[in-house]
Amino acid sequence: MAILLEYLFNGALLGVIYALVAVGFTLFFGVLDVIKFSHGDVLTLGAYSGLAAFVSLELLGLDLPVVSLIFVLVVAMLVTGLAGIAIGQFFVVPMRGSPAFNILLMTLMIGTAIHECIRLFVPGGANPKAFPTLLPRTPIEIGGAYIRLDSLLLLVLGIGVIVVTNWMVRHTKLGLAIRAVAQDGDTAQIMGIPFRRVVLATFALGSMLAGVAGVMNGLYYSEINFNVGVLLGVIGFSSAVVGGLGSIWGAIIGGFSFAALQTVWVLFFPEMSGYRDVFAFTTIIVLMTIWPTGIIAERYSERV
Amino acid sequence: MASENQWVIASALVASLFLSFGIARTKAGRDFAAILQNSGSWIVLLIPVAGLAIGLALHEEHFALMMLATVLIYALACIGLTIQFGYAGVINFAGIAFFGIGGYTAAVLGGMGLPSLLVLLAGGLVSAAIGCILILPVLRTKGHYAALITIAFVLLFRSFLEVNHTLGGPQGLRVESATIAGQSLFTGIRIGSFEASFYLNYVLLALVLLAIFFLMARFLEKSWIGINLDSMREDPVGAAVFGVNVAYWRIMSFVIGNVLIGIAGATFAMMQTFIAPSNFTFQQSLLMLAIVVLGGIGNLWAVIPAAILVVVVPEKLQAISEYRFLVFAILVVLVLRFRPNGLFPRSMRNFRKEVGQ
Amino acid sequence: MLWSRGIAVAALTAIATLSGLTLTHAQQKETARIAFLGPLTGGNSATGLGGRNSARLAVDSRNADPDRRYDYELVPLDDECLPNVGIQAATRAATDRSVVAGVTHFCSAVAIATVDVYNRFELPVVVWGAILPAITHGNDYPEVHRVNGSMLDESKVLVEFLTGLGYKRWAVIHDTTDYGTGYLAILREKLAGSDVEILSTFGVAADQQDFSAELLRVKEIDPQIVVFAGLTPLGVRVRSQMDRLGVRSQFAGISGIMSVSYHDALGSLSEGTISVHNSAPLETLPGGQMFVDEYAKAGFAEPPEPYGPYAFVATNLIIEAIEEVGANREAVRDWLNTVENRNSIAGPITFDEHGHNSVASTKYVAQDGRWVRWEDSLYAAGERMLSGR
Amino acid sequence: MSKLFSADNVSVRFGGLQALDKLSLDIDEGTIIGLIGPNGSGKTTFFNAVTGLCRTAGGQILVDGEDIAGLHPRHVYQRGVSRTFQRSRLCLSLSVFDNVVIGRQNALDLTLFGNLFRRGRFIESVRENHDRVRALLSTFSEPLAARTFDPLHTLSMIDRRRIEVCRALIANPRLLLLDEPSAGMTPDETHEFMSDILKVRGDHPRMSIIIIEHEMDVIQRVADRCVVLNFGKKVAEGTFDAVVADPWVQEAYLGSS
Repeated sequence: MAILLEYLFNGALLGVIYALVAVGFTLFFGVLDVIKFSHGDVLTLGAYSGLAAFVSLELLGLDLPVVSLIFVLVVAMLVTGLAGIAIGQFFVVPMRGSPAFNILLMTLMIGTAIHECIRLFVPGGANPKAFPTLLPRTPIEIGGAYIRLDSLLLLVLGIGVIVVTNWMVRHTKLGLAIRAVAQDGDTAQIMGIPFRRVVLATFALGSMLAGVAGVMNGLYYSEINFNVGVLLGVIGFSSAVVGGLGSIWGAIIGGFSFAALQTVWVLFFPEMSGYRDVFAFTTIIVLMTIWPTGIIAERYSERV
Repeated sequence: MASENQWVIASALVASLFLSFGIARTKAGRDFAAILQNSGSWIVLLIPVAGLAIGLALHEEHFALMMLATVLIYALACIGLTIQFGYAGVINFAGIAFFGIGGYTAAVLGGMGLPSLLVLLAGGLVSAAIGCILILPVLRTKGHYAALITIAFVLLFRSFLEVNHTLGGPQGLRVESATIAGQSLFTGIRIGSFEASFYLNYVLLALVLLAIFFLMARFLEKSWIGINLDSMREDPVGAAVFGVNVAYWRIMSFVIGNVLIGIAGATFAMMQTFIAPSNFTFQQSLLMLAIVVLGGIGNLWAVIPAAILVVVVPEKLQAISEYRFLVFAILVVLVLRFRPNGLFPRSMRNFRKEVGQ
Repeated sequence: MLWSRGIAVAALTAIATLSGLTLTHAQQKETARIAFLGPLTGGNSATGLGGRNSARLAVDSRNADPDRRYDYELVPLDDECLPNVGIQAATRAATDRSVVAGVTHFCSAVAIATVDVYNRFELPVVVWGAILPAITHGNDYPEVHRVNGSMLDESKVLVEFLTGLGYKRWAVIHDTTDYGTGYLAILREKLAGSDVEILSTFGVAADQQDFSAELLRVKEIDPQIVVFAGLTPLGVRVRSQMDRLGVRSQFAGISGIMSVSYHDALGSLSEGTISVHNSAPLETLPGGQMFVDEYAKAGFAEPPEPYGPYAFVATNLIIEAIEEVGANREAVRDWLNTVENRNSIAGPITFDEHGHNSVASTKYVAQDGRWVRWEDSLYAAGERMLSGR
Repeated sequence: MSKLFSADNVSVRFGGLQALDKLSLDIDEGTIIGLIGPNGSGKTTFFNAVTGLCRTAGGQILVDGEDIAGLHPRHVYQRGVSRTFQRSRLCLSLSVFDNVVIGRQNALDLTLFGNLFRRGRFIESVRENHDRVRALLSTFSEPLAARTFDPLHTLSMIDRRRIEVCRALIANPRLLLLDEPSAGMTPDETHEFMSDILKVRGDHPRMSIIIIEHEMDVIQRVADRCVVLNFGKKVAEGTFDAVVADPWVQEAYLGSS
């Protein structure tokens, strides 16, 4: 039983990270009907800028665990937010109206450029880098299950960020503007909503989530590498798509479903654990075949 | 001395490449493109003739010949991709996976002693057959969703190869070299005092394959099928209203494209005599697409200079070799942003000559 | 735009070519080029760079000798620890006629894939780090030699070591390349008939990120020791996630994890990991101190890592061959095939009929962020305890 | 004259919106019907339902007594129904010839073998089809007929409309649906274009046409009969004069005071 709880817990932690990435995809798609595939690599960028923030703190001789964590998170979010705005401003918004394929390929290549820059220009960038321990690693027992305090805090942090994002989109003025643009960009523009500003704000918001996810991923695995975002990006995209692009809840459900698929596979076929991604992606393809626009179908879902 | 020769080759290559990109903007360049586009089928002979000339000139340079053969093989695969999304608009981010399926087919069947040409064909057919698994999902989904299907496929393909031991796992497989008409392509040609690297054999094989399929693709483009593919790509709904069987042509182009990619993959595997899952990453798939996009989506001729740009230049210029993904990523981004039709845009099909206009 | 840049690039390359030509003519001695192949980027680059530096040290110190017959030039090529990339790099080196011989590969998965290439293009090579037996024993290629011993040497010591410590219930996690699976097969062979029980084995992909599934399973089985057969990056992840999931078994890795970067990545978590390596501590090698001093003097940015001395030995061997028989591939190959009891900083080298040089392995434990010979460690002295006993 | 086409109680629903509500409509061979009604009254939806672009929620659509409701657009086309679109759906990057000849699906050899390996025959069929396309284009405009291999995007609005009609006509349909052909044209162009339509009618005496139009004088000039839609329902039917006089129409569409 205890071990089952541990599987569940680790699955949930993966699910939160995936959901954070997926929500970003869904936000972009909501406001602009585009897929910004550089999202996964923006996550990598977040993780590395978090690391850089930590290293610079260390150089300054500051060693305050809580402050470091907040500083790392803030820097990661700042960098990814700016990156999101830049990509939106210079590449995605001007390409509105081009074929889906062009935007997809272009953002994929922007992503490639980002992680290649990290690989080439960060000292030792081609090698995995140790990520600092910023959370207490105290082991705790819950119902006989062994869980480390840092894992628990990460889970709480992730869920908290998702809840806050959801609240922002539902209850703030920015959220209202985002939802208006998502419903109908042209009408929103006529109604006096600054379209471009809202789109860029959405890009910033979504990318900041990726920044958080990047730092979380680093903290969870104690390691980051330049390539980490590629797979996470695809997983996040799959999650968003399976949940139904444009729906925040869809993205969250999708994120947790993807983690569940991986975990369940391992639980039932432990000796074939290597096939978990094969299984997860096959399931995605099958789901897409049955529901070509996601489980919460795009056109009926309330956009964002 | 050999290394210095390579530098000379490299600079010549780079110079001629950029020259040709430059010329493509001038009137002479456009006239040349028009000749390539509108001349009779004989113009395709340019490929084997030029290829053979270069091949013979380099007959002792193993590595240069290997690069030449690689360019030709990639060009063949990219013709497959061109049919898929240049003509029919079927998005395929899994090009490298079908390339890999061709290669693994060659590894498995080649080891069983089948005739090599049959193995090549089998490489194409198997990759098309496996591609058929994706037909239903690809048909049912559109745009971004269809893209996800192929992306998921290329990732699961590699993941599967890594964990599945029957196909060598991450270690990869040895591939038998090709034998044609009782002659192993592994022994270089020797005629009198002329001795050539065995890679020349593969250059010849790739040239023959490329010339044949290039011609076929040209015919396809300039045919009723080509018109059907173009109009359904531009507007599937409009095309369906005028009786175009959109689903059928999407399937056909996907299958035909995969056959070509598979054959290319099988040839590549036989030449390399070794394949491993790490050959078939998503990144590589993107590089293949980069060839098609940089050249000019739908322009068959453009595939060749673009393949040279993507395959040879980073190998020759070690200085940028490490930066190649970055350089090509930026190039593709800029091309898509500012010249979405590519460096050599496809020219419009016409039948002026056929109708004597 | 593109145009003019193109011309600029072409012009630059032309200048580079010309200056290259004049340089060659300005010198009297012929240049002999030696290729070095290893992982210069990616997770195993620490070992690869250490090897390259050590090879360069051998080349540079010979170039400082005025009585040498040739000028030596090292051509470092990156195999990225990937078989297909390795094949490309190997083809590149082997088809370049100006390369006389090669110092080749750390990763067994790459080395086993490339031997055919060296044989086909007749490039004599000396392996400096890969330990899969089949690299030398799986073929009868006269071109392929190895100075650094094999898994057979290493696993023998490992099994004695671990059983001697009283570990009877093992779980094995191995990568699914020929390296990890090959090691597993040899371990099974060596353990047959002993009272050691392998409770479970897990094959994992060489670039796998998440091991929670495998490790929770390990936790259920609760072995005394987790034996890891793979390379550093993977080993780091497994060790770090063992701690996250509360797997308290002892951790042992084969020589693939033994690098300085293992400590860098894990910090205090590396403490107590045990391992076995074909290379003895530098201080104990016959020419070890000389190597350490010279290496420090050369001012390389990266440490030599445990396999550095073997890269040095392999390069030196090739240089000696070239000095004696000239820069000719065939002659160098034949010379290498007759090497017997030749002195080196790592002790005497003898190539058997497969071109293989056997060595004695050394036991290590990670202590305070360093790999310490087991016999010299606080653990052997009983001051610190391993877990799972 | 025999009845060619009849829609019988056709309904279309989008979610909660009743876009077509039990619409019935008959056409005899060789007649032109004007379909009028305010924006959103379901005219284009009716065309879409007939050509298989949207699903019907009930009713029958009969062509020669065969129900084509629910058939794939491609199969509807094969039953001799073709159309134009309000917002032009031509392929701008292709030539005039390509855009028109695509309409001859059934007459073209679409086998791989025929296209790739029997090039001689293919070229013959190109010549034959080119003659046809030219002939058809020249019934509209001689200068246009000389531009078969010009890219479509170089053509003027009215020429594009002509191409659309030619594409719809090239396979000799029995029922032609014209969706607001005058949209985006100047009054002069509209006038010229309507003459073209009447010319077409002269050349194809057995073909029936349904035309959606906002310009009342266009309808008056070409239509034999008019049908008025409002909120998906037929509110009036008859000759132009009768329809215009209808008080329903006055109120619902023409907005009488």
